[in-house]
Amino acid sequence: DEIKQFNIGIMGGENARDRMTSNECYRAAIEAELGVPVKIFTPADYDGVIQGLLGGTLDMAWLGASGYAKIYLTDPNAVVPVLTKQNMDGSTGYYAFGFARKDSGITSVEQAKGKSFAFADPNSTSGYLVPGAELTEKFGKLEDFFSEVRFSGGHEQSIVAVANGDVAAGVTWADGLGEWEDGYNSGAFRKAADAGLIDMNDLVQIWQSKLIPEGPMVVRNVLPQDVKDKITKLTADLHETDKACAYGVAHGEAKDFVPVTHAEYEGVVAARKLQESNS
Amino acid sequence: MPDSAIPATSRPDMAATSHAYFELLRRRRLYGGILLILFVALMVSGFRLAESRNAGGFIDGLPMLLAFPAEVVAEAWEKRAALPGIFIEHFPSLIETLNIAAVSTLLGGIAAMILALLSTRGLARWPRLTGLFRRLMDMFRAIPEIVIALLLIYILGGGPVPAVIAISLHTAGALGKLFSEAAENADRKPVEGLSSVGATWSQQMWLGVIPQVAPNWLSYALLRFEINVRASAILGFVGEGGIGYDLKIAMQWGMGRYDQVVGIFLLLFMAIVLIDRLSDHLRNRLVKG
Amino acid sequence: MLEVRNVTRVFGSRAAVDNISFAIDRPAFVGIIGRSGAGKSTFLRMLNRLTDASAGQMLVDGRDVLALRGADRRAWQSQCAMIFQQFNLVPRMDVASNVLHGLLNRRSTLATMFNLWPRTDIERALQILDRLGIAEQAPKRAEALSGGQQQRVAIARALMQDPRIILADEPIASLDPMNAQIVMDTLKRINVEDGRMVIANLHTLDTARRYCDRVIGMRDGRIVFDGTPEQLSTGVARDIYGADAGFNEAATSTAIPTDHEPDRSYADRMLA
Amino acid sequence: MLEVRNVTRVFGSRAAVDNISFAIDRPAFVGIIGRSGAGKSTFLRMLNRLTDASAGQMLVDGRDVLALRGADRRAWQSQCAMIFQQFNLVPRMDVASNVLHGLLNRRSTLATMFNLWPRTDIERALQILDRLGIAEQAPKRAEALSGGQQQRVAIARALMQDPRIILADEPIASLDPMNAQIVMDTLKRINVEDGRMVIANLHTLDTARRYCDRVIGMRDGRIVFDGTPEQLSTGVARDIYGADAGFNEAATSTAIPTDHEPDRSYADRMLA
Amino acid sequence: MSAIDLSPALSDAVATRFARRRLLSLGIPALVLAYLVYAAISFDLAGLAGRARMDNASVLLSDFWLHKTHVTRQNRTGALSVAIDGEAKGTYPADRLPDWIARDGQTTTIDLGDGHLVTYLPGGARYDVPDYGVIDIREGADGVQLTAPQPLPDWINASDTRVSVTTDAGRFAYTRAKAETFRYQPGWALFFFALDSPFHYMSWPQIAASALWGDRVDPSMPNIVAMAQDFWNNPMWRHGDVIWAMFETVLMAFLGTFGAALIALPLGFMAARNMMPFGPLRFALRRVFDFIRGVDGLIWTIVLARAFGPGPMTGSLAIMLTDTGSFGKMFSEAFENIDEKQVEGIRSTGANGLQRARFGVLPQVMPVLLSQVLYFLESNTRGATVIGAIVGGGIGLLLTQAIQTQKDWEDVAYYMVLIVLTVMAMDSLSGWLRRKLIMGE
Ligand SMILES: Nc1ncnc2c1ncn2[C@@H]1O[C@H](COP(=O)(O)OP(=O)(O)OP(=O)(O)O)[C@@H](O)[C@H]1O
Ligand SMILES: Nc1ncnc2c1ncn2[C@@H]1O[C@H](COP(=O)(O)OP(=O)(O)OP(=O)(O)O)[C@@H](O)[C@H]1O
Ligand SMILES: [Mg+2]
Ligand SMILES: [Mg+2]
Repeated sequence: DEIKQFNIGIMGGENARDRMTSNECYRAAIEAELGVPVKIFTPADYDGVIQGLLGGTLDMAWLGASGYAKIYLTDPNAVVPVLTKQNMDGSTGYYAFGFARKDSGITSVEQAKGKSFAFADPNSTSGYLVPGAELTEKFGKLEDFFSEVRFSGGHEQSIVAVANGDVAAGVTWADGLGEWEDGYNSGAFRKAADAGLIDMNDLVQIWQSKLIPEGPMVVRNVLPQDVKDKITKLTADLHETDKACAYGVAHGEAKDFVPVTHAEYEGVVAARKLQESNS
Repeated sequence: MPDSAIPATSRPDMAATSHAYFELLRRRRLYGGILLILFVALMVSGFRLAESRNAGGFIDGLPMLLAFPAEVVAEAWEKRAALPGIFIEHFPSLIETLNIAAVSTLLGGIAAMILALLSTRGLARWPRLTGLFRRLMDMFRAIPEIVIALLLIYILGGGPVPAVIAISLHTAGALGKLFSEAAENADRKPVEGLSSVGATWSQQMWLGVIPQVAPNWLSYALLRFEINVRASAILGFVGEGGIGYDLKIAMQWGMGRYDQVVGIFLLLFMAIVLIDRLSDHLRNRLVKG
Repeated sequence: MLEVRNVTRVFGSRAAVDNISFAIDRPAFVGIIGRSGAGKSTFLRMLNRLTDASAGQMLVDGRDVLALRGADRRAWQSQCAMIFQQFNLVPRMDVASNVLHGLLNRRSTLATMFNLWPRTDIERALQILDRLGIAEQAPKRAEALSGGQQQRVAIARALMQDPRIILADEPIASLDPMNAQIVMDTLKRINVEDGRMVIANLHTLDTARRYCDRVIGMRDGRIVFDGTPEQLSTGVARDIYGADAGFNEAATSTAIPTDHEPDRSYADRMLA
Repeated sequence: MLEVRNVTRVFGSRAAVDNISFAIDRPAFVGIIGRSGAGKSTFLRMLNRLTDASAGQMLVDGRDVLALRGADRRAWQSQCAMIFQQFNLVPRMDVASNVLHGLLNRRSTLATMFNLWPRTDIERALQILDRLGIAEQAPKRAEALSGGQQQRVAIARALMQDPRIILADEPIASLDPMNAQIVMDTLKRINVEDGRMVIANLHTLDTARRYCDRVIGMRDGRIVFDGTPEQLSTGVARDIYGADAGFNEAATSTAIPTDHEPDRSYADRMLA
Repeated sequence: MSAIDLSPALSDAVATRFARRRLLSLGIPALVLAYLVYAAISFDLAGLAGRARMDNASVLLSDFWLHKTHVTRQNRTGALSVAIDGEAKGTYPADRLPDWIARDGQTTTIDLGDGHLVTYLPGGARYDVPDYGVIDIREGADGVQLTAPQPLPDWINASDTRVSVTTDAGRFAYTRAKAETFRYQPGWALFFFALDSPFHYMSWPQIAASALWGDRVDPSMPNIVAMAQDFWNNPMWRHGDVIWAMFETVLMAFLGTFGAALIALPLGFMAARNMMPFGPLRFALRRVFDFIRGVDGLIWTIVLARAFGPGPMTGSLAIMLTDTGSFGKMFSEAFENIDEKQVEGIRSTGANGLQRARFGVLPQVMPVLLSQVLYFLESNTRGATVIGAIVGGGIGLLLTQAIQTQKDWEDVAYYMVLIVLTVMAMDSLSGWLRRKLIMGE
């Protein structure tokens, strides 16, 4: 059957206006390919995109691994993962980094004991799920280990909160490639440093997680197969056809978009199931 | 009995009267019709525009309306045994939310009293500045609480204080306008009487105006408190403390913590309904005497 | 024409109207007098079906109007116009619209909801207003009129109903003597000229004596007098009002005391 | 004591009080008469500093009270009590509190706002109320009192101020003749017994004749008469009121027409 | 004053009353004060004073009306870019740099004003700070080397990978990758025309002249149209999007409020004691009103988002739902307070239920209902801002996100001004409508 329009959901991380701008070329390309109106929606938090996908009002979105796990756990048949981002070094994953202000004297998570700690967003993989699970495993219940565990609302907010001294330490994501002073090659540090929000000199790294799989691009399961194929192909070829556009879609430099299946995310789904019980 | 039983004893100016009335009627129908068509057109085209800019359509969405609540309630029902525990766990947050509302209603109410008296024609301390105070109240009212709160979080860090300041400012503006309208209708004679004995402005207001308007003002303030409880919960939702924050965290996690969502929601809802009832009752008593 | 048979209305445990019966066989001007709480209003309201009766029948041309339900009841109400002490107009609507409300039962609901009246109806409303001497007030809001004028609008609404019976519940109690006289004269003229039956609750004896063909006296829900105005002696009045020997009839009077001429001539001018 | 020099007050382009001058050298009972709009109220309000003058001086013991500002002005107001036609009490507060308001200028603002009155003040207020015959009303709300009682509360408030001058702006215009007499008698007594100057606007000639030592007649903002009550002939009155030859003095009278005795004895009893 | 003997009972009674009142008038403020003190403690007001960051406040205040220009050199390639707020769309074309930047071969001189001079040299940079001296940076083999008058003041932050300098005139940072200078200047940069518009390079009189009689810049359209287009599509400020978003917000409020009023009118009738004889339905309706009113619009937004997805319709439906609860309650109360006489007058003519409602009830409650609806319209415009932030639409989304990223403060100021103006406009509009529709029928 035919589709009458195609809606893309874009997750938070930058301000809405910038999200619209950096994805405009992508939107236009899809519109040309599918021949139906394509719209971009930029809800204020992860949950808006997830609800849209679950309810069937959004047809496609780039998700974090945790967001995908949440959808999968709610309704395994709602969406399929099709593509993920391949980094410059060929890896398809990234890391969560714990960090603190340099002048706070904190250099490891142990030293942050009894101080306040910021996660990004409860639905964020690198901003909460994975670091939350790993740290809990190592230090026990985090609410007891730290004086206060708080959700800043997003990666950008976590970085700013730590840089401002509102919280003693926090986590955010980066690819772990390149130099700390530049905020690594890509990730939340790089964005914040490029934007002049922070000076990387002021921050130190205190912890690094295991490799976290990049979030998938998902499409809604009930879409006609040819639509799914067209979108997948267009996106997979984006780095070859329009480099600048791919930069915007990938939130920075990346090598390519490569196919992915549900199997890659079983670990994250399991982590999420685990977190659920010890809430 | 036929109509013709009424004798046609029209006076000569009857034709003119009748003509004038029909003319009036025509004009009134024309304006009424235009207004009606305009309103319907605005509503219909507005709705279609909103629908076209929405991700999902209205008709397509209707069958899904209950999907989310059903999901939530089903899970909460399964874990219903945990509810009392959830109530107890989140009760301190509820108290914080209520405290934010109460403090901002108090502070905003006091500011509103002063602003209202300063901007009421005939009572103002500095009659030339009434316009200024009015615009000030308009500004306070126009800025959404959430904006002030988010700005203040940046300066003051999280916590209840930004919420208190934000809600207080808004309350000062909103109540100030209502207070000043009530004061405008107050009887001026007592004020003049007090003025004639050499009373200061504050004495004139405190003894001459406030006793007159107190029941009305109190009733408005109670209504505002009710509104502020909601506002304070909502501010929690966008990043302050209180029960709204707890609700957001649980809600964002989604499946697996829906029991928390329902528990927190019920707690908040019961508090709101209780306050609503109480303030309704008190207000009725205040205004009726 | 109208036959009332053993009609009773009980409120709680008290009977406001207590088993009354009487018959009226021609379009007379009937006055009902009695002190406050005697049941006068309740009786009129039952006849107009604003209040339900507890028992009894009221036959109009042989049909029991108390038994009517739904649309039949409303059809009866439209034939039996009611005039209230407080006028009961819609104050925010104009006078002509208020008069047109008399037709609500006869026109389609949809058209009336949008205030769409046929031109002939409007013309008739204006004619009736003209007959009552207030045609120039037609475009004004009802609330902008004086009490006497408002009561005449209420009468116009009643006439618009083209009713068989006009019921008037203390129509002049809220009016000053001048206006009271105009209103009573109007009712009398309608009674005489159109031949419509008028039943009016009155709270003063002299008005009853002056305008009525027949007077019914009520006390505590019962009929204690039924006769011509001439039969209404002070003794009977004492009986009706339950007053002691100190009863002074003048105390209930609202008539303009002395010289009636200027008022009457004014009223005639107004009604010409 | 009081000397008024070329005082003028202009509203818009009209002079409500137009260059008036006079002097009063002893605590007399002065009446100001004149028709509505003559400028009587405006004059009193200027003296009490409720309204600002456009030009001129009012000297009290040599000091120009029109030039006072801020706290000085309020201090002067506290020495110059004002009684209003509509009493201007705080209706929702009790009588005793209203009387205590006379002290507002002498006690600290904060203390008065928290209702902290010394017991001696309260007792003095009660004594004054007692002197005016309404001590039992002390705990009642002012609005619960009759007009005459309220005016006496207003006088009590004035006495509480322990003023040098009492101004009364048509103090009896809203009262019935009975109460009017009591109030005027009270003012007269205060004038005679306490030796306080009283200046009263009056709208009836007979009251002025009966109570005043000196009468000032105003017309269109100017003083057109200044003399003793005895000099106040009907001709002069016509002049003041700008009336034509058909002027009937009785039309302005509010006195109780015939037998004054019972009222007077009642008033005496009340004031005993 | 003659001392007349008062009845002691009376004087005591009055004194007691005063004592009681005194207790009350001191007690209530004392209670309020005590509560505020408790709140201050429980809100940790003392701790807040320590946490408050007044430097953030000054950043915020100045960023409301300042803009900064980034002058960046990629040290490896030597490429220079001058961009307002560091954004690609604010980048000056290489041949039209602002006049305070001078290029001479490999050397770039940046005049920050007040004698502050930054110079990018091959393999390093220099910053002349008046009253301090010259800060000199050289790239060495093992990082960046700093030469500057000792001791180093705290406004210079140096490590061997990075040097940054912050002065009143601007900010300067040097790493191996790039040299960057920020110059702060007052005003909202590029507010009317962005750098890609020819009108940016004109002064106001020139713009006026070109609009009226100048040669066409774009031959296909008059200059005034081109100006409007350039303004509307300004890539920095995106006025078009912002105005649309504002409009979307007002639209949500309008649809929500009036939609709710239309639904609540019949429901209100059914919930009024004197209109609805069937008690259980009335009771049920009232509880439904209580429920949807008690659940805030925000929660409804989230519930509805599943069914309708993000967008303005979802927002307006959420407002509609909440307000149906409020209006249902308020309308039914208004119906219960009507003057029954009018209804009875209409009833006595044989009118049916609809007609009684239309003529007996509506004319008298209309002014009350209308003024309530208009009051809500104004406050919903504000509420729609918040709902839009959640549901992904309207000015609220732009605003909250601009605040949360904590750098686009000039945008925040812009949105706030727009919102305040719009709400005030709605306020006067509803006041005007109220006067117009209620005073004169
Ligand atoms: N709706 C009602 N509910 C209860 N009692 C009622 C009601 N209507 C009337 N009554 C009572 O019925 C009795 C008769 O009332 P009704 O109004 O018929 O008297 P009335 O003769 O018209 O008196 P009035 O001159 O005061 O209008 C009174 O005792 C009244 O209190
Ligand atoms: N506040 C004001 N603004 C404008 N005009 C005023 C004001 N107060 C008084 N006037 C005018 O000044 C004139 C004198 O008024 P004033 O009240 O002094 O008269 P009066 O002799 O007290 O009359 P009355 O017997 O009616 O009280 C009147 O024409 C009045 O309209
Ligand atoms: Mg009656
Ligand atoms: Mg006067």
